[in-house]
Amino acid sequence: MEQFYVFLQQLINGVSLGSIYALIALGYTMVYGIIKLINFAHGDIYMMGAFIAYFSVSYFHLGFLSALLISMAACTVLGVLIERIAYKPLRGATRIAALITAIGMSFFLEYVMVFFVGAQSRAFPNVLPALRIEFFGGKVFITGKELLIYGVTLFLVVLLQFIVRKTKTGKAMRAVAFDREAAMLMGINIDYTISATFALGSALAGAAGVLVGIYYSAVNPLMGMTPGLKAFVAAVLGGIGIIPGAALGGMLMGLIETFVIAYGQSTYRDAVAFAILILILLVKPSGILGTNVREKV
Amino acid sequence: MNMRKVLAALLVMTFVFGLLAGCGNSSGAGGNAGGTAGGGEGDTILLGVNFELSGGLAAYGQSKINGLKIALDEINAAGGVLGKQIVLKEYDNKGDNAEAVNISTRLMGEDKVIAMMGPVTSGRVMASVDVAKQFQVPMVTGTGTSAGITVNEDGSVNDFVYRICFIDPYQGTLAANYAADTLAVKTAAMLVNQSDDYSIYMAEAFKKTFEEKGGQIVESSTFMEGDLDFKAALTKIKSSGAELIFCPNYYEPDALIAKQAQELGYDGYLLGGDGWDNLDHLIKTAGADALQKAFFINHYFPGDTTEKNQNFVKKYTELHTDTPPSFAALGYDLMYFVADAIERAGTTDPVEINKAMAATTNFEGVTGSFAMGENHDPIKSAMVIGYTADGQYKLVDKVQ
Amino acid sequence: MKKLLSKKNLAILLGVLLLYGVIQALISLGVLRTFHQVNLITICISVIMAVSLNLITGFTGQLTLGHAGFMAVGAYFSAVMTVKWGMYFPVSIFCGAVLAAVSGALIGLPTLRLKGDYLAIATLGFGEVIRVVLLNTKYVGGAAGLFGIPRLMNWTWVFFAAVITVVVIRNLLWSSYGRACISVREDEVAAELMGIDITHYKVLAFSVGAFFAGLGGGIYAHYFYGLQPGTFGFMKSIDYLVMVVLGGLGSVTGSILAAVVLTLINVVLQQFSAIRMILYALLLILIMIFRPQGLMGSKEASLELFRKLGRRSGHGSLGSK
Amino acid sequence: MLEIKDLHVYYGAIHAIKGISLKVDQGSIVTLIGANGAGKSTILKTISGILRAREGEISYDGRSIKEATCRQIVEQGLIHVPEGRRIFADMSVKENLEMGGFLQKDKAWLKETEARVFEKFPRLKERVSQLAGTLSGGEQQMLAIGRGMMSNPKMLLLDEPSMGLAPLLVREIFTIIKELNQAGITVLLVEQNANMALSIADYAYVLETGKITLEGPAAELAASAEVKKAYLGG
Amino acid sequence: MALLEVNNVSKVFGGLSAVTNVKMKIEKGELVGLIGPNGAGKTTIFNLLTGVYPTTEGAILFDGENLAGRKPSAINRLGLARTFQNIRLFGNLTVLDNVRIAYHSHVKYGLASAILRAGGFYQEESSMAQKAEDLLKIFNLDHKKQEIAKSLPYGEQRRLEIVRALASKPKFLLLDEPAAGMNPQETTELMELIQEIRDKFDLTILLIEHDMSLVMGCCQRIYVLEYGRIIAQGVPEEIKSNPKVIEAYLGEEVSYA
Repeated sequence: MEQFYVFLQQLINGVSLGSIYALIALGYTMVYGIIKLINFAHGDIYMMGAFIAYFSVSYFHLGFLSALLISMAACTVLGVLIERIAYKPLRGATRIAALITAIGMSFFLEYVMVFFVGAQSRAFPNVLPALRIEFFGGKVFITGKELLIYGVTLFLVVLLQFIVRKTKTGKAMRAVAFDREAAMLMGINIDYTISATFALGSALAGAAGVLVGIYYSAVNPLMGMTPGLKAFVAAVLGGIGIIPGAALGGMLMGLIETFVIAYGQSTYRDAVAFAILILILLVKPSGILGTNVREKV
Repeated sequence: MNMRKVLAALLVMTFVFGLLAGCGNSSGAGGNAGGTAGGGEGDTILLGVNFELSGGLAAYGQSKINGLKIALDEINAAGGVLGKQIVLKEYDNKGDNAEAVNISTRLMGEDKVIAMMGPVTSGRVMASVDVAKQFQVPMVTGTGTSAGITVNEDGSVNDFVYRICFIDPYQGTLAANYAADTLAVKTAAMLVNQSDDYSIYMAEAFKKTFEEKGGQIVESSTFMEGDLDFKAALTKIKSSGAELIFCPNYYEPDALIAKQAQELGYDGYLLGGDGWDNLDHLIKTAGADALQKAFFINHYFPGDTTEKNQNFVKKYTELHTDTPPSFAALGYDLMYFVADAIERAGTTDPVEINKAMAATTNFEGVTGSFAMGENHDPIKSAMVIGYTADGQYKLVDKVQ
Repeated sequence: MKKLLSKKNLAILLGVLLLYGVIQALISLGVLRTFHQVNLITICISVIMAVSLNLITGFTGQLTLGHAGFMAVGAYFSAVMTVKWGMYFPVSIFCGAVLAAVSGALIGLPTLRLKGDYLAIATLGFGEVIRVVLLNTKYVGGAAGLFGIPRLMNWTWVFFAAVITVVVIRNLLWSSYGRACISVREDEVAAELMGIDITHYKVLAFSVGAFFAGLGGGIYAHYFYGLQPGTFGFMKSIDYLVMVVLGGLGSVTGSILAAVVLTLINVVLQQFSAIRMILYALLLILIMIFRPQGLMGSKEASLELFRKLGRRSGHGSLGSK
Repeated sequence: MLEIKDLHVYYGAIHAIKGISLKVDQGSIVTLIGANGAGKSTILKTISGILRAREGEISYDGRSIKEATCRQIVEQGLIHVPEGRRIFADMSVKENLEMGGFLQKDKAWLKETEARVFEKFPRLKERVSQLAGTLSGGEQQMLAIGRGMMSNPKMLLLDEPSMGLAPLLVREIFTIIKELNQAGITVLLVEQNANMALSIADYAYVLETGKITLEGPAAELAASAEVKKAYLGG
Repeated sequence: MALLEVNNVSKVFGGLSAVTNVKMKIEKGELVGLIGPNGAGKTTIFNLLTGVYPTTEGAILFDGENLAGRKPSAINRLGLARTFQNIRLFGNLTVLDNVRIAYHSHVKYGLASAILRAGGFYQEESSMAQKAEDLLKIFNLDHKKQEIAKSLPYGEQRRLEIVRALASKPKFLLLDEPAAGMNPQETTELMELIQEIRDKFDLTILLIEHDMSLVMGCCQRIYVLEYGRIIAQGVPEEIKSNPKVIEAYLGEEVSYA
């Protein structure tokens, strides 16, 4: 029985970690879906989001919600700027050139922050009341922060699905992603739609940054590297370009990592995660929810 | 098209501006030294700095150079060494071994520094050892704790290579003694940064000693640099019933571990090494509550009321807003240690300075006083530090 | 009549020997000191890595983010052979490269049905798996790394290793086999239908590329005193990818040029510690915006190109020059 | 309504369209026939703003649209229904129609038009929430035309509407084109199925490797021996 | 025995039948046409023959060998080469390289010889270049051998595709709309060329074409495809007068001279 409680607790841990990966992966997948760019700077926008919230809370003493909104708004602007400055000139170029630009942008954001705030971690102030819900006589429990992360992740996934499925801009995004030329013939403004995608993806990254800041109580300029990479892997795992795929992939990554630590060799955690990724890709080369596109000959 | 040109022009301007700003920054160091043929001649003394200032280890390198620069300013303000002002030639090794070798060679072979400080972390130091021996220029690391830096596997001591910090096994052993003897725990778990040799070596020593003393390691879990989530490992540790978690890591993961352990309701001890030493970060991140049963082995008591320490803490806090972490303190001592050796050597000849370093008998630093042992490791006393309920350090024990 | 000892090949051979001779003379005279030699060797390693990666990514069109993984295999295996088994170091380095080639084929076979970004992610995963395995292997020191490897490499060895790499990869590319690789990049379906077994050529490119990455690793191990798994992470792969793209995908001389330029830029940037990476990042973005095809595009620097510089230059042909 | 003068278009170094002039009168159906690769689609893409002309003039409704963006051209009611239908396969039929009416603000009008489309293509109505990719070829072509109708066209550029369709369906599609024309929409029709195209068109141009080699009233062309030989089968 | 036998082959894509129960038999040396409206499944048949798609049902026998389960490259090496409807040249390479790549399966030196530039490397390379040039000459492209393939005019790209297919030394050549984008003058020339190469290289040819003048003018036999099914076959005269064909493809209201 005791083992079962531990299992439940690990499940909660896994879902929490998975939610965070999912949040970051969503933005990756949106941008990839529309311009087929691995936006390496996405993890760094997430870092910027965390920092903006950190400054809002630490220096302007704002509450959680206002910090979240400010951070999402600022990341939106940042995302659109990056797209306009660094990616748009390369739209006609090879994808690998765009990839290098994205890597450059990632370094740029990281080290501009290092330059201004230093590489040290900063403690993110606690903005949430302590909350702890216990089950089975306290053997299994969930904290308020975890509930917040689940809630926000779920809300944003649903919201994103709504935006993409139901709103005009969202539909335009899907149209542009599917067939850019045909979308142009509908009178859809491609530049605007791509910017909107970056805006949305970056806002999500901002939200993820704030949540991670709150969840782990620490922010630093290089915090985007590792989760950024893993979230990207998660997006690929789920089928890149597919919103539910990103959520699924993120969740899966979180659960795999947690359970490898819990029931396997923690030293091989990353190796196992990547090995599972490679295996899934071998079986389903375009990710779990991806559809294999047949090339027209 | 126009938009693109404007933006591109903006980027170019930023780039050029950055380059100019960079030149401006370093000209203080490079400019003065430019005219001198060697590090020792003229009216300045040229010392090399080979630190991890960008890349994943930048936080530690930056911390260290902050402390080092406070000491530099103090020394130069007091008239320098041998009546000459000290000028630093500083390079960034990005946390890359090849780059560290490259820079060591550059400092010793091209810039002709008379001593080199750094690198910050063991791997980079290990890679530079042979360069120091080749050029016969002393190299001192403030925080390279791997045993193999100063002593080779065959027991021979690396000439020209020094450190002013503990070696990993030493701290691990002390920690195990403290856990078994003073805290009287029988079962312990370990949570180790697998990508960091500092962490691994300390854990090995802890395990060995702890088991020799009849203790049992019931769980051992690892993580990687950059990880933020330790809940899975901590849940597992908690369910193993370990009375103590040995966390031989740097303060960034340690703070997260302390906090997450508290959130999971773990009520045993946390024990670590000098990597824990960053009061502000731990208190702000984890909170004093989470640290009431946390202890770490350190070479000194950061709350030490000596004038020297108070002075350093005050200066550091003024410049960098938080209380100095041990990296900064060791950076500060590193600068003084080198200056002291040059002063005692009475010359700018690296070989003589090397001899003076080896002969250090009573160096007083903010991180405690020590004599340089024959293995080129300092002989320092150690202390166990804990936390008060209002978020300050307290000296718990002195160990040997 | 084209022959091995054609005028052109002789001229190239003379050029290479001249370059070696001049640099060797400068070293003997003390003009180029240890520091310069470190950088010359770093350049040569970068040349080996970038040219071999270009074979995979630039010529065969397979984006890989795990090139440092092959380097790690070569570096560690050769170091173990030299240090622990007491082998003669050229043998060790060669065996390390062979093992890297084998791992290249092993990773190649199953993952080559993946395309584009999916392949990139799988190779990234492969690189990470190698790193984690090394971290966990006590025999090679784990995270602490493998130190105490004697510096057995010198300028002569490394220079000729780089020359051999370039010559082999160039000769491979400028042959029917190389054209088969390039056809895979141009159009997999058409290539397959023209009788080119694309899997075979992908594996070939991966194996040969990995072989030379392993060679680069072996040289690294025998020059920089020690190895740590962290050295061969994802960022290292990115560094070499940047060289390839910057030099021009599908240009051997471009890769050489980029390896030289970026290594030198790196040395210049060492002193701008605070803003080093900002400058580097801006440089990447600027070059990609202004020259998305890289410094050389897919052209090769050759005598003809210089002759053509005045006029509008044409594309290089992949003839058996 | 639409007039093109001395148009030159390049794909990179390839000179695809070599000085073409043509004219479409308001209310007429004009067809452009020619083999695959003759440059028919290129001309349509240039008119609708996807490609840029290097030389020449394109005027629509008396104004130059040579420099106009796709969006501006769509706003003026000049709608291009591309070759191969290019429907958004992973969106539903309804969503595809919505995309067609992307720039229309008037909700009531959109609703009305959608109803008209369904009236014309009852089969689309049956499949309104089905993913467009699962439709048959004929249905997809209907959807493509319906999508074009949603943007309130004054003039339609139709690229190979008969491609891949069974004869019965081809006839159906052409009937619909004729009906649309009678409802006041000007049509420029690009076709390989020269018979059909000539049978409904008022005027026709024959395109060969980027140049117009023949032009005239559709009926005359249909009777011309030259056209018969080359395009209607010898 | 026929060189190519297609026995009741069907292909289903995600529930939709692209090709149903197709039977074809082509003898050595024949020049056969495959016609049908756009989207009737002609290119799908080519894709099945060349192994791009596996068949859902039925078997394809080429020169006595069952093609099932073979990779396209292996099928090509058996002697089946093709061109593409939407031109798939190696666009960034020179005309000469395009041709030499197709010759690769017949190259006589090994990898080691290539790297060491030994073992007859230079002889083989120059003989390969010579052969490529000879082929290019037939199609009047030899003067453009150093040009980049994608910069050629459309018609020349089509001809280059045929040259490239020939370079792989096929017994059987599949041409997918070879005359697309050519004017009548060029089409006539091409028609003559196709017959010429068939004799010269001892080829069997199956071609998809919309240009009736070409099909009727040079094919010995014609298959007519509609909706994935063969609705008629026979010599051109039969096809011209077949009511089903007129109904499906040529259009009923026009009579043909």
